[in-house]
Amino acid sequence: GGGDAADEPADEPATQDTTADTEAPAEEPVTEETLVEETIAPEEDLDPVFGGTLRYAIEADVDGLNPTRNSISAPGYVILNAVFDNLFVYDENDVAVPFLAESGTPSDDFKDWTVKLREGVTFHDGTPLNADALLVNFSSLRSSALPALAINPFFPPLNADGTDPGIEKVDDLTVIYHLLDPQAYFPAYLTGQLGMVGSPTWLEAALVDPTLNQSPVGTGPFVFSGRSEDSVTTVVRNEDWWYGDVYLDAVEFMPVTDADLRVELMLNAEIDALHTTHFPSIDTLEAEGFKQVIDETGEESFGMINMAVPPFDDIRAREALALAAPIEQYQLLINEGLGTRANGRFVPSSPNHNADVVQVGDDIAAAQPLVAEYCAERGDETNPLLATTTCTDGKINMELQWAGPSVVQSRIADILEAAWSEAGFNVTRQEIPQDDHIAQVAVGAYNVVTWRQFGAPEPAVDNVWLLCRTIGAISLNWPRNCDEARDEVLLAAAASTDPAERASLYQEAEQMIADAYTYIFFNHTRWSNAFADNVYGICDRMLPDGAHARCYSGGAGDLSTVWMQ
Amino acid sequence: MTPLQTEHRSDVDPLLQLDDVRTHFKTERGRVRAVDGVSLTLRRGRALGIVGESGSGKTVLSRTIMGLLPSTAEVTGSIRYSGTELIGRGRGGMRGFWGREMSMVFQNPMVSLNPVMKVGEQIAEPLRLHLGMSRSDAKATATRLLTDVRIPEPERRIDQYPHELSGGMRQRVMIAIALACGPSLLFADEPTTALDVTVQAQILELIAEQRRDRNMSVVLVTHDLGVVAGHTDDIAVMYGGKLVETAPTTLLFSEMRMPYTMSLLRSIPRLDDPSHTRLPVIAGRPPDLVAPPSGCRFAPRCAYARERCHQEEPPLVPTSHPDHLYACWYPVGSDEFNEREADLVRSGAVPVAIARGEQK
Amino acid sequence: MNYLFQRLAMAVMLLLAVSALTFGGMNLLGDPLFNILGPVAADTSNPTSVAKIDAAKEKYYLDRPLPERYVRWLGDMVTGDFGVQFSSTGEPPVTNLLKERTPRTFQLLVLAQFMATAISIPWALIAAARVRRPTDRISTVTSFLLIALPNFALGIILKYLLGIKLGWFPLTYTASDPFFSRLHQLILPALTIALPAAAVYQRLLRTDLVTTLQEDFILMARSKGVPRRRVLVRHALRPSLFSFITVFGINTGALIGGSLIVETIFRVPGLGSAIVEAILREDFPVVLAIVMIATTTFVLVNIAVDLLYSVLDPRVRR
Amino acid sequence: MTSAPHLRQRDDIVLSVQNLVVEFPAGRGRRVYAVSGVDFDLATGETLGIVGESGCGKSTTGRAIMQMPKPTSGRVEFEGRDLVGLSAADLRSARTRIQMIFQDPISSLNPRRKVWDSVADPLRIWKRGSEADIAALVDRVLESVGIDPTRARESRPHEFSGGQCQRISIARALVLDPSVLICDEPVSALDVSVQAQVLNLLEDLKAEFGLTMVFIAHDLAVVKNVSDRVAVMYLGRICEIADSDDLYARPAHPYTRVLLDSIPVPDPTVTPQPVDLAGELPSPMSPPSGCRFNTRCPSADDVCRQEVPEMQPIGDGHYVACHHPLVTPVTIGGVV
Amino acid sequence: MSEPSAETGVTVPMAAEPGRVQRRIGIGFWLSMSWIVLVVLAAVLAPWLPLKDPDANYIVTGTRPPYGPSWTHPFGTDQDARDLFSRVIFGARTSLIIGFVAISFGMIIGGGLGIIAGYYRKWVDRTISVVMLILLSFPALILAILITSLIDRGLFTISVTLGILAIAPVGRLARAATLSFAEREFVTAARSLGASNGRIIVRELLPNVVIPMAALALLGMAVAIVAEGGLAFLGLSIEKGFTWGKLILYGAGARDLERAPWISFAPILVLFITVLALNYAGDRIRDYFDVKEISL
Ligand SMILES: Nc1ncnc2c1ncn2[C@@H]1O[C@H](COP(=O)(O)OP(=O)(O)OP(=O)(O)O)[C@@H](O)[C@H]1O
Ligand SMILES: Nc1ncnc2c1ncn2[C@@H]1O[C@H](COP(=O)(O)OP(=O)(O)OP(=O)(O)O)[C@@H](O)[C@H]1O
Ligand SMILES: [Mg+2]
Ligand SMILES: [Mg+2]
Repeated sequence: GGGDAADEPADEPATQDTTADTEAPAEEPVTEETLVEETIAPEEDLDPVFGGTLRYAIEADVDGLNPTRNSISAPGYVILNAVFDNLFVYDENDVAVPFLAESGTPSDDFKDWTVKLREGVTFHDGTPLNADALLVNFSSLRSSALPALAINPFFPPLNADGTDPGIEKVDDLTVIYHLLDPQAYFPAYLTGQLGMVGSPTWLEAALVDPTLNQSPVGTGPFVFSGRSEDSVTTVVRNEDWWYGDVYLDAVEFMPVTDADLRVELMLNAEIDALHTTHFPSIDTLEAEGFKQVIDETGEESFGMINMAVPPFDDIRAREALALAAPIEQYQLLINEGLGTRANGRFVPSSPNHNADVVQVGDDIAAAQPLVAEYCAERGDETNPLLATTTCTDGKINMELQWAGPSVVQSRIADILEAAWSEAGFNVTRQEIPQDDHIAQVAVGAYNVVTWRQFGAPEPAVDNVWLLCRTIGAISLNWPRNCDEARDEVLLAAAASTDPAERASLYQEAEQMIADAYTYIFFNHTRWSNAFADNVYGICDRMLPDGAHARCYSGGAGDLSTVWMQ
Repeated sequence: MTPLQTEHRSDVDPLLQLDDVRTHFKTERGRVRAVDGVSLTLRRGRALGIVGESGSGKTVLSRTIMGLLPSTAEVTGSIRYSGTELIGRGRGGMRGFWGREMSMVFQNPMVSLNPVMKVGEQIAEPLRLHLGMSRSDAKATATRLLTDVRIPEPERRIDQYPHELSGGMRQRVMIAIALACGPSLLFADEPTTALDVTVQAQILELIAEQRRDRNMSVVLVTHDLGVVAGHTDDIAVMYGGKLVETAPTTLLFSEMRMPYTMSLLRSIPRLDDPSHTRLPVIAGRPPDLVAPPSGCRFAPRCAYARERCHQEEPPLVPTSHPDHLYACWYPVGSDEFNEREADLVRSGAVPVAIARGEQK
Repeated sequence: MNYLFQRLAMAVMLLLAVSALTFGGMNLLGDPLFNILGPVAADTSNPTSVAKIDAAKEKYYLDRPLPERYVRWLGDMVTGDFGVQFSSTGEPPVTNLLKERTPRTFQLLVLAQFMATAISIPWALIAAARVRRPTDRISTVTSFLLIALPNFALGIILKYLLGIKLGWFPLTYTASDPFFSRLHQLILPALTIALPAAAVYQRLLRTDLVTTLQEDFILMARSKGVPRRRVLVRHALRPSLFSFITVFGINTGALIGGSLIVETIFRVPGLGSAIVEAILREDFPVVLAIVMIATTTFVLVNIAVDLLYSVLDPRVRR
Repeated sequence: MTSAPHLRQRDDIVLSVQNLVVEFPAGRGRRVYAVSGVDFDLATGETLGIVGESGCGKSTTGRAIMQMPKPTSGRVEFEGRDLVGLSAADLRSARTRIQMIFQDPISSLNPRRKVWDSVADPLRIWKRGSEADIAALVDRVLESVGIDPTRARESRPHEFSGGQCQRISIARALVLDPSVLICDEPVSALDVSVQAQVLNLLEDLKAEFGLTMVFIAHDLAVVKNVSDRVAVMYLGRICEIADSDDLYARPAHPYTRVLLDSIPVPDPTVTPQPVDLAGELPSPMSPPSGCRFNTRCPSADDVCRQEVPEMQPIGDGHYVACHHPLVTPVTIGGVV
Repeated sequence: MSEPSAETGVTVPMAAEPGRVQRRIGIGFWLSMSWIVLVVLAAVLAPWLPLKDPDANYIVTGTRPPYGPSWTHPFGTDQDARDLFSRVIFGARTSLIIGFVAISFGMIIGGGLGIIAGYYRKWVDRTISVVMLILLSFPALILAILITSLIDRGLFTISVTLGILAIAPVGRLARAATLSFAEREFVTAARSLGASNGRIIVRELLPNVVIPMAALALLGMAVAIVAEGGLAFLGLSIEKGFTWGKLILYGAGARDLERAPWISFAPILVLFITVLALNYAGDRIRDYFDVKEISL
């Protein structure tokens, strides 16, 4: 498997009112089906018809549609998957296989990957797809503000003359990616932002006129047609898509942040499709008999602790916080008892899951002595964020920050605050807008935040959040938890082609993550893509090698095979 | 014009006959007896002046006759106009009379014209509504009416708004509107109090002239005895919602019977008196019409009142002249009156000159 | 003419004051750099970030004194250039956003004000014609209830009842739909604005009508034999419209900025919702632009109201 | 002073108004010429009446004496000092010596205060004696205007009738014991019966308090009744000034004549005279040149249209500003 | 200056005519005042009343909140099983404080400026009027969001911000009332008696201006409470603690409206009745004292 390369900021707690995330008691074994579950009846006997406009409600608007410049989140992928083709895509076994690329070949050390493009493909604007196009895409990505942060740690830095040692053109259709580390699963990167190929003509124009970031030009099944920010983004059928027929006339993507409303719209037949992570919504849609594709292998919801500054540079403070976390209440109230409790990054059915790692919580009594101990020892240091001492009257002063305004986020804060206060934390609430929130976390101006992340089907892709090398003035290793030993384990796993070795390395890393108390896992995010009854052809893409493509991941999928009646 | 006007000779039967008219208002404070049993007769072509202090019910009386009262008013008694009973006709029933049979000129010309309608439109409106005139006919008639009321350049004025006219001209416009449909009866409620004396004289003159030209009856409501003296045939004096004295004008001034009428007249400073002449006053203030005093309503303020005045209400009785009626137990000229008058003169409350001057 | 000129001069002064205050306030209290560059702005140790910071400072004149920046902004604005949005992902011109969103808000407001007027005038006439009688009392109670109901509550209720339960109106606004179906989509939000507004207008107009109906010229009209209904509509209505149109004017201006709650509830991506986001993101050029639009509209509508006075009342004419 | 021969050279002159001009801006650069060069004086104990049509500047003259507003030009000599140039503080104290009574009895009292307090206020402002002294004085003054002090302590203006309110404001004007009282149409809003009460009261008080009064009204009969001398104003100027009885007996200005003729006489035997007055009152924003009355005067000629008539004596203390007076000028004391 | 809206949003005061019949203020007024007093008392005394802890989660084991109204929870509970009855009462504390502080601020600053402008006229009036006009032409809610987002979302900031919004309407009312009184002759009379400007303002004008202002105070408090609700609805009200507006927002999602309408309707109802009572009482005071009001 591979993953969304530049997944960063947009991955957090969604801004909406209702993006609740959930889980159930950890002990409950999670069955294989929860990985990707299709509640869609087979429909072989129906022949696809052309025509129709699909209205698709997404959970938030995206601020840009340029995969080389903007950080793409789930709603972004929903749109961009229609306009762009990826060099590689996951097949149903989560193996990244060539799609727009004809082949991808590693060097022996897995540090250099030769990617050969398909011939005769053109972009929507008529520009031909070739190696130069890939170079333009790569350089645009490398010079971007945020997406670059997720890429650069894996590629050598730019040369002094501005040339890029990370990519090398071999011939008109072939390039070689030069990596810093051995990456056995590099194609997984190419299923995400890094592998989406945009028209070089467009990309170059967009460098000059950033407004073009809103009107993407790719090779994909749909052609971007128009966008009215915050209301609707429209794409229309690409009549000569290189990979075959596209049935829908058009797709309209409409951001609807209120999860309840998305369901209402579906019930009112104002929309034909939606995606959601809201457990009750999924429940309702199921009760109403809508077709759903459900995926729980993606992100996790968790509380995240900044290790760089007092008080949480001290493991006792972190452990106390984790121990006091009201995880049961979170499941019951926020997730309405419908979610699956998470103990780490992997669902139990994953080979990488470490069954020995259990998320601590609901143990205020155990937390209190740790707080007391911390305060006694380090209570007069300064919490730079609050500009107070780390402790007052034996209570640890801390700030809880989240992206808002959002009702669910405030409710989460209420619950956390109540429990943490009891354990001896003096919680200052800080609700700030999403953009600021991410920026603050990126620069380390936080104590504790609620967060959502670790969504890549291929875990190597998620290394970017964990390695020491992504710590800096702006860190993607948000908790600023540098653990050289863990880095070694993670990089070894990325280089390993032996499934068993890989699994044990990841399990080892899981234990290390848990031991550092930087994340307080609440639940696995459950993504559902739901469709109205008259929508067919969901997840029907067959790959060039004859395998089925992976259906939906992280709330986004492919609409090229969808048709309506 | 209307058949009513041609059929009857003016002095045969009265144009307007009021019989025990009472107008009471229901208010949160109680019943306001604004008009309390008024009977009087107005003959065709004559001018009747209604005088009295503020709040004596003059306006309410004229509006009662017109049927222009707010819904809180209750009217009883009988008002016959050319033989037709008006009370109980309701708004719809009265509308046929308004403008055509009787019309009204209001006290304050500044606020009685619609500020947002052109003068011409306002004159033409009743013409078009009642007489069914075409727009252009109505306009021509309106111009003629403006000429009649002595407004210079009527063609220009007709397209002006009220605020572009002076007070005097506005009052003329009001008169033009009132006259538009040729009414037989014109109510003029203090038509000049808001105007300067010089204009007042002109307006009064205009009304008199139009009355003569059109053979209208006019009811002139005013608190100024000077105004009624020169411009009416008959006078009715009101006090506290009641009629206290009524007579042909000359008769009233020469032989007034009601001490109230007399005191009122005396309290007016006169030009021909030397300056610093002391004015005889009517003490106190007019009665509260919710709870009027028993007996004669003027008794509490009357310098000539005696015990009986406070007990019994004097009826309206005629003098030797059948048209001269008054309501007083001890009228001017009676022995009891003279006795008091002598006391007053002695005490200085009534200057000798005035006492003499008034008794002619 | 001269008067109009004075009014316009006054309006320009007002706009200058409002823009200067907004501009100054935002720049003093917030840090535009952070909003242009995102976290990069904090990354002062990294030379590439520093280069970006310097470039942004240069580009947006952030290193110049505030007055100079204000004058530059003003000059641009006068030529129709509202600058570019502060966004870490590109710098779309603010005008793009305005072009998209302004018509929506204006359509919403026109519809709302139209409904409010269409409801309130007959309502007020009926109430005034029956002062202090049951009809009037019921109408007063109704308007009180409507006025006391906060618009977000009314919005929730209308959306829930008419949108979700009864399904009479769509729950979304879709910018790509044809004009008339968008109008249909605007009915609920417009109604949410219109109902309380109608109640306010009704009360004002009723009070003024009642006062006017006590004027002598109304009595005069009646004494001319003008029928009741005509007295009401032809004689009383026009001179009673002053407070109505005054508040109508103020409301129109206020609603541009005030429609944001309704726009949020009914997801109409207009200026209101744009400015909330912009404020939260500290996207100053957008905030300024929308504040300017709202203020300009307010000022212009009020000048129009002023001119309307003189149409309604010849006494005001000069 | 040549233009104002009617100003007297006497020792007992308390108030002397010389060439008083008051103009108001009327927007767009226009001005209202409310008062244009008015002169008169006032001897101790004298009452000067001012009459004229609405808008002729009577009230403005009265207020300009009080310096509310300050006149555009001219002198207001009061007890030997020119009020026009006084500082705010001096003016405040000077004002206690001149008091004013207004036309609308109700609006001249604060509706939210007990009337007794309104009357006592001036004494408190100037700290005239202890609270007990003040109470005694206020009670006495209220009694002398015929108001029950006990009731006044408990009641607000709306509980009194118009006539009573007027008495109360008279009382308020008198507590400071002013030497000059300016009455601006104090009885116009009152009924004839009440008017008589107030006029009598003023006469009584004048005697009791030794007042000097300026009495403004539009009713010539009322003015005549209370005044020793009467000034007739037309459009911002005085056109005739004379002793009251003399003015009535021998009006010299055509306008005075018209005024007298217009007054309705409560006597049916007198037939009203048709008023010999053409046209409308000109606007004070563009008063006619020459004699301001020329546009309506039956005997106006070119001289009247061009030259402003000077005040000229036509009898003992009787002056007129007219080119063609109705009464032939007489010689007084050797001067023309 | 005759700004468009010069006459706007403003009241013109009353004329107590002599012998005028005093109207009764009516039972509705007393009902309204009783409700207001009740709410204020409940809010003030909340910590001492036998109420449930507004922040505690009263989860009944084995069931899932929200719970509907019952004996234990008269208004039901929210999604987190917190007792809505006590939350509404505790919410009243913040909402009323905001309303009260806001309108007091507006009254003191706006009223003061308005009276000064109306009394001194000329350039003072022109200057103050321009300031008011600027305030008025600034879209209110936007100003509020802007200020709070730039400063902070504390109780004090929000109250004062809403107070700033009240300055212009209150100021105009005070100015109009002052103008109409300053033209009355009792003010001229006071001046002619040698009263100083300060004394005239305090003794003569203030008592008259206070009554229309009192009516406006009640209306203004209602407006401020609703405005806070609006901010809360956008998620921009106070950060810590809760207000009626915040409580309403908690239950305003489509699904919660359907399955647990009480969550938002309990606070809506209380807010609604309170605003109604404030409006009605204000209106009655205005009528009773015959203040002609154009609008808020
Ligand atoms: N609509 C009404 N409701 C209650 N009382 C009324 C009404 N109209 C008039 N009145 C009362 O009736 C009495 C008579 O009033 P009216 O207006 O007839 O007096 P008037 O003689 O015309 O006085 P004025 O000279 O002041 O015009 C007054 O006491 C007045 O207060
Ligand atoms: N404050 C002011 N601003 C502008 N014009 C004024 C002002 N006060 C008075 N005027 C004008 O000055 C002229 C004289 O007014 P004034 O009030 O002195 O007349 P008046 O003789 O007292 O009239 P009235 O009998 O109506 O009281 C009028 O045209 C009036 O409109
Ligand atoms: Mg009357
Ligand atoms: Mg005057």
